[in-house]
Amino acid sequence: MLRARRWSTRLFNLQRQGRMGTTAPIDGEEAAVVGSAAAMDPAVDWAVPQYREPVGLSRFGDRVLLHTILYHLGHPDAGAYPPDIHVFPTQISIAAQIPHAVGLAWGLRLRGEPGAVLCYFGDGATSEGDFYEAANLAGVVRAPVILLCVNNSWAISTPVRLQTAAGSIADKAAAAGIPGVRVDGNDVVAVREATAAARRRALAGEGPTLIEAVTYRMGPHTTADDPTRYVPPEELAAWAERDPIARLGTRLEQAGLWDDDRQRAAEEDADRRFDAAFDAAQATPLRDDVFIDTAYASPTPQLERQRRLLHDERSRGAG
Amino acid sequence: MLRARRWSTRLFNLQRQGRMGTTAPIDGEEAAVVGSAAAMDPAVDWAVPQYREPVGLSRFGDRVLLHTILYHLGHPDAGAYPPDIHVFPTQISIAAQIPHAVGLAWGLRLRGEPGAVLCYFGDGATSEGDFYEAANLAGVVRAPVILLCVNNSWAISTPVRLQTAAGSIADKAAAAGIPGVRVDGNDVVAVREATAAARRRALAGEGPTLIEAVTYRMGPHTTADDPTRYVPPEELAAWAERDPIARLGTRLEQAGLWDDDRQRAAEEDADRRFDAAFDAAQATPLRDDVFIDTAYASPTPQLERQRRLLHDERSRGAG
Amino acid sequence: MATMTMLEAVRHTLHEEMARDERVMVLGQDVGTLGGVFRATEGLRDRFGAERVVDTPLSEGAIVGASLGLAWAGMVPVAEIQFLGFTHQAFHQVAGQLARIRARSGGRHGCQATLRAPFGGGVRAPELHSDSLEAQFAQCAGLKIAAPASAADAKGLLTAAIRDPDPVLVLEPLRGYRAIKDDVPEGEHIVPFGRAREVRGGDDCVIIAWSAMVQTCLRAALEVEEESGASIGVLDLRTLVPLDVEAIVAAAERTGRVVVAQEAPPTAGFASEVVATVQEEAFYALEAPIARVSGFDTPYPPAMLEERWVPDVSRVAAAVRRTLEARA
Amino acid sequence: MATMTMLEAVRHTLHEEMARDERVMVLGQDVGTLGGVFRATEGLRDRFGAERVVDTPLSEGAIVGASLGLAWAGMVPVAEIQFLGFTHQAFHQVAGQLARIRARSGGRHGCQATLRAPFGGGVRAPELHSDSLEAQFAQCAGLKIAAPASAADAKGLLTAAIRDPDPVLVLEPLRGYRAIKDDVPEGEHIVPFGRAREVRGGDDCVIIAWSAMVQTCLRAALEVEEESGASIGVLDLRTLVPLDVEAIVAAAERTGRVVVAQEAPPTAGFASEVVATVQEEAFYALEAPIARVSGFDTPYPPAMLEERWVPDVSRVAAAVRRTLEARA
Ligand SMILES: Cc1ncc(C[n+]2csc(CCOP(=O)(O)OP(=O)(O)O)c2C)c(N)n1
Ligand SMILES: Cc1ncc(C[n+]2csc(CCOP(=O)(O)OP(=O)(O)O)c2C)c(N)n1
Ligand SMILES: [Mg+2]
Ligand SMILES: [Mg+2]
Repeated sequence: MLRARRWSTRLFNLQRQGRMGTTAPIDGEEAAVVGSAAAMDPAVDWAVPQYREPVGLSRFGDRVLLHTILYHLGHPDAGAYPPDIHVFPTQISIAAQIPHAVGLAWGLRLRGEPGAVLCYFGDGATSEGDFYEAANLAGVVRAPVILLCVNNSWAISTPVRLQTAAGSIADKAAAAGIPGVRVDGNDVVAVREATAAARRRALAGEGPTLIEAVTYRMGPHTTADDPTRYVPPEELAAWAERDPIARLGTRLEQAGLWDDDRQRAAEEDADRRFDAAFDAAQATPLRDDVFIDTAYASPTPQLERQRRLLHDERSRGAG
Repeated sequence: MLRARRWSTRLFNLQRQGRMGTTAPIDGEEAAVVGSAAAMDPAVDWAVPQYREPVGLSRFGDRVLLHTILYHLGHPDAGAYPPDIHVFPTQISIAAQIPHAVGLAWGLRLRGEPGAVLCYFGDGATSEGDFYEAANLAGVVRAPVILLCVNNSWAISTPVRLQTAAGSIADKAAAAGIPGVRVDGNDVVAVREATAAARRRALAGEGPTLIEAVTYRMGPHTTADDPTRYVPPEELAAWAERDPIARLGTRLEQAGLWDDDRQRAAEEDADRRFDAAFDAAQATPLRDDVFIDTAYASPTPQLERQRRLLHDERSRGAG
Repeated sequence: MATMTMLEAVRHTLHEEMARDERVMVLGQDVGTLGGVFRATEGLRDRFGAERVVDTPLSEGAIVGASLGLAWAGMVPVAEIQFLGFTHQAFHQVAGQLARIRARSGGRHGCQATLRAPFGGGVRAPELHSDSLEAQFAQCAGLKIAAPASAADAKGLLTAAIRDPDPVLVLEPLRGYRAIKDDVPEGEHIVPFGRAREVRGGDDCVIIAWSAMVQTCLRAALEVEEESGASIGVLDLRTLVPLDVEAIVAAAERTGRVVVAQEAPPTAGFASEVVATVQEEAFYALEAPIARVSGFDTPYPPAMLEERWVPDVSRVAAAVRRTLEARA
Repeated sequence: MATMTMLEAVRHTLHEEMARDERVMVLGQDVGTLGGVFRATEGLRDRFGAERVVDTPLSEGAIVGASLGLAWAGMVPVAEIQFLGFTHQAFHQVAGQLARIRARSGGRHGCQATLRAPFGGGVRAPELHSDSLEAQFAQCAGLKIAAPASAADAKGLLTAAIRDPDPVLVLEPLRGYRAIKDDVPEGEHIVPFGRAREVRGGDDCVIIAWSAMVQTCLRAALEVEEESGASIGVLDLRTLVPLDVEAIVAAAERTGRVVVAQEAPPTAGFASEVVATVQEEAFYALEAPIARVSGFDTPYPPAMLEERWVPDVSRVAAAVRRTLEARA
């Protein structure tokens, strides 16, 4: 959690310095993301994120950070996770990843493979057809998928209250005939337990679960956003009191498992890892016509013609 | 109800004689359609149907039959209901009419007009994103709309059991935070009452209601379908016992309100009306380039050029 | 060789591919018990079981979107969309997801999924069942598009599609399902993508088309040839993406006169792409304006008017005559 | 006259139209309290209230579909789709519903609804935010498409769109929102659909474009004119549907040499339609192949590569030079 926040902050600062594209800070949502990922087995399970969670998915491999940095740099290798990293490329089209996660989970079962799939999406995503269609399909085929809604109370400037008249996001599970669970998304242990239970169901062939992790987006939607235009300061303050990292810190401190030294060490460790990943990201080679090679398994003749045109015009332009 | 079945049968027979395009028989679903329409006030309310219901919507005006016949003839005026007939053109794209109905209801309220909107769709339609998105939006804006699912147990060959794992279609209302009501769709009085209650809610500003009318498609999906390939005969037989028309007939007979003479008279009346409407449909003029005039409010210059081309080539071809 | 309708060829191919590779699965509305509304998937369910031949809920978006996930899990999904018009419900998944996932994953992981859909007019189908939407998909870079015009190609192109590592949309002409019948090679038969088929040679004019329009064009070619003695070729594109630019250019250079025929509305239809390509690559060989024959810039009309709307032999023949008569 | 950015012109127009006609309403994601992610709807909510300026749920399909119903109820909805890429989620509603409802109702009842969406590349936006999808919509007969290239036209075309009895998609260039700034007439200002704008005359070659590419083409024209002395015109189409065929043909006939520039991938892009039209209608005037300048047949790439991908001044200029040098 601490790492996720630290890394998210580092990305944010780099964006502010103009060294990084738009980023979407995770602040406040660390328990929901890190807690749920902690319940998964990265060797067999998969994570299918939206755009805000990847910085919190290092459970699925150290490389996830590198790819997250590449993503925000706008590097074409961002989604090129090696086969042993079971993370889907970052999704921008809201809710579009949910049917993928359902298909993946279903396919793993058909292939006789052992894993479950953890799919992340926001409260806003629960208004999209893709969410309902995918949840409904998952219910029918009993796909081993965990649909984890990070309800951070906002979709950009739209509060959940304007997103739906439903009593809760968890209530929406009824439409798919699957269990819906509401959990305190700022309590990392509770999130991990709810996810672990859903995973057990999934692996036992009992089908999907919808988990609503109730939390709060403590920062802006993205670096392009100005939340002071719409977030009520009292509301933000009230949630800041429930900051998931501070909360865990207090718990651990009380149990004698955490202190300022450890905090400092953890932060330094996080920074070191970030620095290394950032260096690796910056050193990642970039071919200027790679888009021609990654559109299809092999470029069509038209694309080869377009490649020649690109190089001709470039060399002419330069000459 | 009797009329609806009779007319549907007439359409079916005409199709079999090659005098009509594909039709979708209403058999078995008359109580759900006619009963719900009976709760509406055609002067202020609207009906937004799929394709199976129009033959049962004469509550909204005698002309509805004429337009229904035009539809199955493939005549371009089928959807040209005059302004006083508050029926939307027949919808083929499953569930696509649901957001229209929600927008219409919402708009009536914004315009300060008194009506409510009755939107029909099937059990199959409840798997489409449009259904969920529209229901959810309706819940948020409290649109005066009644979402009436005619659950006839089948979507072509797909039984409801494969359509969703939800306990019922009515359960899906929870996803939109609106009331979900399940009603015996073969009991015309029950359907009318449930619809009337939903209409009262709508007009009182209390928002939408989802009604699931549980019924059974006693015929083929359409004239192009062979249900013997998938409908279990026992199931069909069991539902035939609950035939909504026979059921109402028995009730009325017991109350001394129905007998064979009245039945015959009603059938003859239905046939007379059908014959008249069919004649009117056949006499409806058809301009062979009308599609050029109805694509836009007025044809674009390109379309005028295409009209000339059409006529040139036709006259050349004929010459 | 066996004589088959296009529909039989499709069914036969699905049987063969499912038998050959256990990762191949079929999913869609009514594909299982019913065997598909056109019976293209008939017998598959009994032979390969309900796990591999799946009657899905009525959700095109989920069918297509889940196919991507299934492919990533190592399955080879072949999804049937009941009519091409209803791919629009899944357009965001096709255009934004399946077509882009390889690029999004930096080339690491594609999506071996096939989408089959019947399309095209002429059978008095209800609204939205007859539309020719291929151009909208041709703008979805990352997707391939096959449009067979014969039963043999229905087999060869569908086989190629299922085995292709990229997502492929296979367009099956509604009015050809039963009306088109020809000899289909037995055993493995693959028609590679991006190779047009010369249906007939011709030196004075070439008509370029795909799918069911190929037959219409063939008849028009014969008609004009008979009446005028001019020699009229017909080129069947077979796949729109990738496009066989070489064959198109060769035919244009040989004849100097080109007609492109499609069922879609003219504006931004795929015929415009073919025209643009010809004039770009064979400009100096052209002796007459390239003519397009298309539907109209209106929604596809109801059944009573579709004969006026869908380009028929007489409209194609008229365009060929006009093109032959044009001064060089 | 007041100098405005395109974004200001859009906002100003929405204010004017909402003030003029109480049936006009604005709906979409974040259009209310926030005033839109680009602030195009800023101030509307405070001025006209939450009933007419509606923050909707995150459902493009419902936003567009409800707009049809709202229009039938007598409202005049102006829906903002946050980025054109996300109209794909509503593609079935645009193509199958809004565009067709007039034909479906036998001409009786249209759909006076406007969809506004920013699009186009060059601002390092995330995936799916930069795509130029106009050709896919141009195949949706029944829909009109406006693509302003100046602030004045942003006002004139948006006003025309809102008052048009047919559904209109208004494409607003992302990179023009703040970068394009010019004089906008005060008071009522309507730019009729289907009339292209001659940005500059030219006798030797004409570049045809729309939206943000017009500026790129203008710079390319000046560059080539300066270096070669040739006279290069630029024609801004303003609306793609309806298309100003007359102006296109006149420019082609005057110059004999035509370049069409777009941001979209070449295959089945709208430039192909323009090329097909020119060669059909002005064939005998053409002295050189019509050149297309486009993106690539790949998904729009991530930010680090977009400068390679989006056609820039040098690529347009290269195409103009090639076209000027081509033998007649
Ligand atoms: C289909 C689609 N529509 C609109 C957008 C623009 N958009 C980006 S983020 C966002 C809000 C998402 O809210 P939520 O799902 O709650 O996720 P959060 O940002 O809160 O993590 C919107 C509307 C998009 N990316 N995709
Ligand atoms: C979007 C869409 N997908 C698929 C179809 C093909 N189709 C026509 S009717 C039908 C089944 C509809 O079932 P249901 O909604 O239960 O209505 P019913 O026919 O039972 O009245 C299907 C799949 C369609 N018309 N529209
Ligand atoms: Mg959120
Ligand atoms: Mg049904």
